[in-house]
Amino acid sequence: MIDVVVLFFLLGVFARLVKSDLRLPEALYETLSIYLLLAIGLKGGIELSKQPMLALLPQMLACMALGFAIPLVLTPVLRLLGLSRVDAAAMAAHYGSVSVVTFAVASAYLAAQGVSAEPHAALWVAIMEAPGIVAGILLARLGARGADGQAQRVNWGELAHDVFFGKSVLLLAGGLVIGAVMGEAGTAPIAPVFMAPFKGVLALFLLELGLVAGGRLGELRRYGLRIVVFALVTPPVLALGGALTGLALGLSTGGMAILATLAASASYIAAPTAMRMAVPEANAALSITAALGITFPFNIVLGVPLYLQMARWLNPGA
Amino acid sequence: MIDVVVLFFLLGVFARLVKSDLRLPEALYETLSIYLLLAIGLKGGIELSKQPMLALLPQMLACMALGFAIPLVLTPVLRLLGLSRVDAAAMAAHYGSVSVVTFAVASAYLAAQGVSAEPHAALWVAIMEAPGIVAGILLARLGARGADGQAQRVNWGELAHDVFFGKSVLLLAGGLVIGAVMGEAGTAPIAPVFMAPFKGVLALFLLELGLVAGGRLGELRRYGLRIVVFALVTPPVLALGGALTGLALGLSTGGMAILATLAASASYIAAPTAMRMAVPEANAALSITAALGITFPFNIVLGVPLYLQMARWLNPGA
Amino acid sequence: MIDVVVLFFLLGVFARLVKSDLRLPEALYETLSIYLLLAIGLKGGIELSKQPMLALLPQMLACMALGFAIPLVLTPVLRLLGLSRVDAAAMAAHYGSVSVVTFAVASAYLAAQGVSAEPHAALWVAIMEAPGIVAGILLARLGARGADGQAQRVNWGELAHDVFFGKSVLLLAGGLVIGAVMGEAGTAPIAPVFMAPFKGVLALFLLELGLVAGGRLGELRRYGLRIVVFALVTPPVLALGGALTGLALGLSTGGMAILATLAASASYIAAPTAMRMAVPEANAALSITAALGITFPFNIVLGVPLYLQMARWLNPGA
Amino acid sequence: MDKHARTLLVIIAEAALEKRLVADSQRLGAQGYTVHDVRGGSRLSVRESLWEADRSIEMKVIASPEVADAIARHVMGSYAPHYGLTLYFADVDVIRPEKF
Amino acid sequence: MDKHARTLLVIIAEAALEKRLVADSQRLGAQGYTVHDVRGGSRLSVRESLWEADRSIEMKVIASPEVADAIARHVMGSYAPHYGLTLYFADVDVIRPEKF
Amino acid sequence: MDKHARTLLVIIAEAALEKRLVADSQRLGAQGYTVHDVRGGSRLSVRESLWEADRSIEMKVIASPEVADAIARHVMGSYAPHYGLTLYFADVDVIRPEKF
Ligand SMILES: Nc1ncnc2c1ncn2[C@@H]1O[C@H](COP(=O)(O)O)[C@@H](O)[C@H]1O
Ligand SMILES: Nc1ncnc2c1ncn2[C@@H]1O[C@H](COP(=O)(O)O)[C@@H](O)[C@H]1O
Ligand SMILES: Nc1ncnc2c1ncn2[C@@H]1O[C@H](COP(=O)(O)O)[C@@H](O)[C@H]1O
Ligand code: NA
Ligand code: NA
Ligand code: NA
Repeated sequence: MIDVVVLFFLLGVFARLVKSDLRLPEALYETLSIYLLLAIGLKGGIELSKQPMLALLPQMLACMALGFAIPLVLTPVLRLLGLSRVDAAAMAAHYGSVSVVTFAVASAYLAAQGVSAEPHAALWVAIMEAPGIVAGILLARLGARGADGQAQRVNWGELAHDVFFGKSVLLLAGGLVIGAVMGEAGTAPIAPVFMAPFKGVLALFLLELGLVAGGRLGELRRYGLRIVVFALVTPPVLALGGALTGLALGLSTGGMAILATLAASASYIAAPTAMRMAVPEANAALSITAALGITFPFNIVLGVPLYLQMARWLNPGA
Repeated sequence: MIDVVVLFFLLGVFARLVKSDLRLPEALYETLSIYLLLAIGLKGGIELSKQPMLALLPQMLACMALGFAIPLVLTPVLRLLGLSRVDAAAMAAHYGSVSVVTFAVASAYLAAQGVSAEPHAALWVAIMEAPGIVAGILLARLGARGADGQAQRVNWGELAHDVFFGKSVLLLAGGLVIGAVMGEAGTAPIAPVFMAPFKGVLALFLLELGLVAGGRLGELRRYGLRIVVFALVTPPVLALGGALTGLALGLSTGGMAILATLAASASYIAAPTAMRMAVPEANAALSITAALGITFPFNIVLGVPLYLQMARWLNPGA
Repeated sequence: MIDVVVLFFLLGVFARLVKSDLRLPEALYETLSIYLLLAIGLKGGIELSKQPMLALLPQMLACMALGFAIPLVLTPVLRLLGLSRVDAAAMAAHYGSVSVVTFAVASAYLAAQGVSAEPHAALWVAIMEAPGIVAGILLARLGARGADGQAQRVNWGELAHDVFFGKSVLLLAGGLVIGAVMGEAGTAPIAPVFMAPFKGVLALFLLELGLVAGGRLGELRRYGLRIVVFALVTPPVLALGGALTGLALGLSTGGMAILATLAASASYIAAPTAMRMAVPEANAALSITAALGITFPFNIVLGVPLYLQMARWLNPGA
Repeated sequence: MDKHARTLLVIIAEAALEKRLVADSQRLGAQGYTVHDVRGGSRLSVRESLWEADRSIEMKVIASPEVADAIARHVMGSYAPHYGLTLYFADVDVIRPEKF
Repeated sequence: MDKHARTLLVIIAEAALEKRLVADSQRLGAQGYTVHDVRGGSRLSVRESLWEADRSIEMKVIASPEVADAIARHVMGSYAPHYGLTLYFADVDVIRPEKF
Repeated sequence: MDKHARTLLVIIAEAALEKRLVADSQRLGAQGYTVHDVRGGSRLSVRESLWEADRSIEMKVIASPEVADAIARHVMGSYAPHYGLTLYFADVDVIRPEKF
């Protein structure tokens, strides 16, 4: 059965396709995304407070490697599809990074299915935001020498700053730390805001993302079938990589499904912002159309259930 | 006993009358209205999922006819009061359509009084948004021939689009469909956002509407006593029509009170927007002053209890 | 143990110090502050409904006198520190008035410590907003005669209006009245919005205030060590005054701690606005840097626990 | 840096007109537009942007004088009689003349 | 389409002044005004509009040169000494001269 | 009231550029700036400000013609090739010449 939050996404897409005047105020968009990042971080942090950090190190390194590897694989594929080097690398960076909302939908789906996952999964999200972006920028920049050398240089210091202290990593990590420091009891007074309403807020945010994604559908024609195919075929392939990584790490079935989802998901907050700064000559609309217009809906509607199946096949004993 | 949400409305009016600098950000106004429409739709949809749709057809047709009939009755009355044809028709359209917040206040009042109504009443709201508007536009346009023929033509296609895919109908209907598809169990995860907080959010929205309505009171002098009288006398008369329609349909006492309230209420979201587009030469401030400055406060403070009494008189057996 | 909401404040300060792009939309800031004022007022009002108003008169007068006295004491001190007369009086007005959020943090801290206070304490907050501001303006204006007499005149009518009908007093007082009129039962339907989520909303607001306060830290250099020392030493001294007033009034230990906190806290909503209107030649950035950049963090991190200790020492019997 | 003279047309109007003003100006030859929300007032009415029916926008179009005039003429004819609306022209210089 | 020369006066100031600026300009003869929120900075201070005391507005008044001058003179005299405030004039053309 | 001629440079651009545009214009001699959020479109794209990557800003700088030119030249060279961006110049008069 489809999750109720997904219907809100479809309502948003529908509203856009019929050219409704429905618009969520931008301040609401920002508020909801701040809320979701904090809440996810807090939830993960509370769980972190219950276990030894050191045991998580292998997972953390594997997440980092996974995120970094994805653009290395995807960029050549995208070049074969006819994209320029920078466009290919920039698009690949979006898939190397992760979508926090896709993660939230997957967590909700698992909960509804009664499948439990590693409760500190939010930590993986925070860790996987950056490496794919870094890899994408490296791929766009390395070996690049153009007429105007200036535009080709990357200010890595500024970029690292913008990613690590950027809104999404900062709020996720901030939530993680607060949750870990205060634990379940210490965060109880704020639970009525950050826990119970989570799924309802997610529904509202998906309504908004549906409006945005619906608006990108019109752009599809511009970029042709190859982009559509890429954005539909890539997620399950990446998910397989994520699930296998999870298997190697000895994760639970639920954890494998989450890691598969993270690998399959494409960033639409941190990555577009970073690419605009570091690789401005890349076609931003192209990446966002693929990530938010196709891959995101695919993942939340079909992908997440599929990745849970995948995890179950790979991990039949559990 | 007056309902607590009404006090928030009065606080808003008071703030405005004493020229306080209190302002709710426009983004909050939009957010609250999106929330209320979705929540009302969801609640109605959950109830719809529990019963056969076909049995509701007579009610739906009656609601449509009621909404359409109101402007046919009111426009001549308003012409007698000295309004021009377009002003009369535009004002009548506001009363033909409905106020979602008045509906919410009435529902809350019934609940507090322990009176139950048809749980799918939100469906009536969604259905009654449009017919009164259409009737009002027809009355403003039919037989109109002016110096510049162009301004007199109505683009019905565009207008139908704007009403049916306009924010309010789209969110109400979207909520209804999501609620009907997912049912009580499927929407349980989002209930902490859309159910329990409903009345508190309504209180905030009424604070905002109080500010707006308070601002219109200053305009009353401009339009004279006849408008005040009209905006106070019309609601009970329309309510009687609504209550009798409910009686004919065999509704419960609560249902009759709700239908009376819907008939008596005047739209201040869908109707003003549609009139601005279709009958721009009508005096928008006049309609809004009557609908929001007089009829709305009258209904939520005095009207709703009165309409429940009315329903009880008409339906003594229940 | 530090309260979880304080960590949100520190996260905000941190975000600002590392120059993160994290920003809360201004509409959210306004919404949260409207919410907090209403919720605090409601909570106090519900308690007021349980007791005879007349018995509170001595407390109310004492609060007024305390607020009025603080600027009389602080202005000469600030002049000794080298501030001009208007700058000294304006700064003193901020400390004479109160910070609603500091009050909320103190209430939450007491609750977490299992210390109960007079439940109508919100009434003290509403009363203490204005007197300190009035005293500050009098001190800035009395005896002032400048080249342009015009700028020196205060329009007391306008000012009284702006303070009493200003957002913060209006919402606090409005909440108090609604709470007092409706009582616990009457406000139950809106409790899911105004009661349980209170601390979570406070956490979000403190995140925002952390961003603002963090931004003021950069200004410290401009104003020198004497301002830092003043903003750190003043609160405990004022707290002692507040605690002793509480002792004289026969308040509970918790009530003494609250009154100490109110005395020690510096306004950053009502006072800056009023000073900008009535004493525009005062250096606004200076006052805000002290009040919000130093005193506020000091109070919520160290001050509040200290003031509770203070109250316990002074009131060992309780 | 070569500069090229163009006309800036600024239209302040009820928010309900936004969609139409954008469509009309594009149809009449404008190559772009910029919009933001405003509040304001005149002897006729005060529009505070407190809520939907009370919102106003300001639209800017940079175009050739002919296109700006055509848009202004159309707007004055179609909307000024029935909507709150103010417009004015200013001379501006642009760098990429083909864009405007 | 006849055009008539008017002066556009733009005032960028602390939000606390909005009510007064509107009242003053009406008193001095302006027939309308338009306001929106801005953020900004100068060598004197940065105003980011993060919170209340940090908000700035931009007000536009289209008026005759005399009225614009009178408003500017009053604003410079009454507020510029103590408030963050910037103003400038531009020449614009309007269509309905009686409105401005 | 003495008035002094200055140039108003208006830059409409993707919001991602805000921080850089402010820093660059200050480096090139501007003494202040004012920014607000806008939405808009051109033949190249529509930017509705629905969400982050879709936001646009309008920045105003009042400066001497030389400084305005220097900023415009830098912006055209550094950002115009890869970012959605429009700029124009207008002549304005200010009262306190030392501020601009
Ligand atoms: N003289 C003026 N100066 C600046 N803005 C104006 C002026 N007159 C009107 N406006 C703006 O244009 C809108 C519509 O004007 P009106 O149709 O005259 O009510 C007003 O709400 C103001 O925002
Ligand atoms: N040269 C300038 N160009 C554009 N805007 C300016 C300029 N100088 C000041 N401003 C704006 O005017 C406001 C007040 O200026 P000031 O009083 O100089 O701090 C600033 O916050 C800016 O928004
Ligand atoms: N002719 C124009 N008139 C007004 N604004 C424009 C015009 N052309 C472009 N813009 C604005 O500048 C932004 C960037 O322009 P562009 O790079 O052409 O997409 C657009 O999103 C519009 O907001
Ligand atoms: Na990914
Ligand atoms: Na009605
Ligand atoms: Na104080």
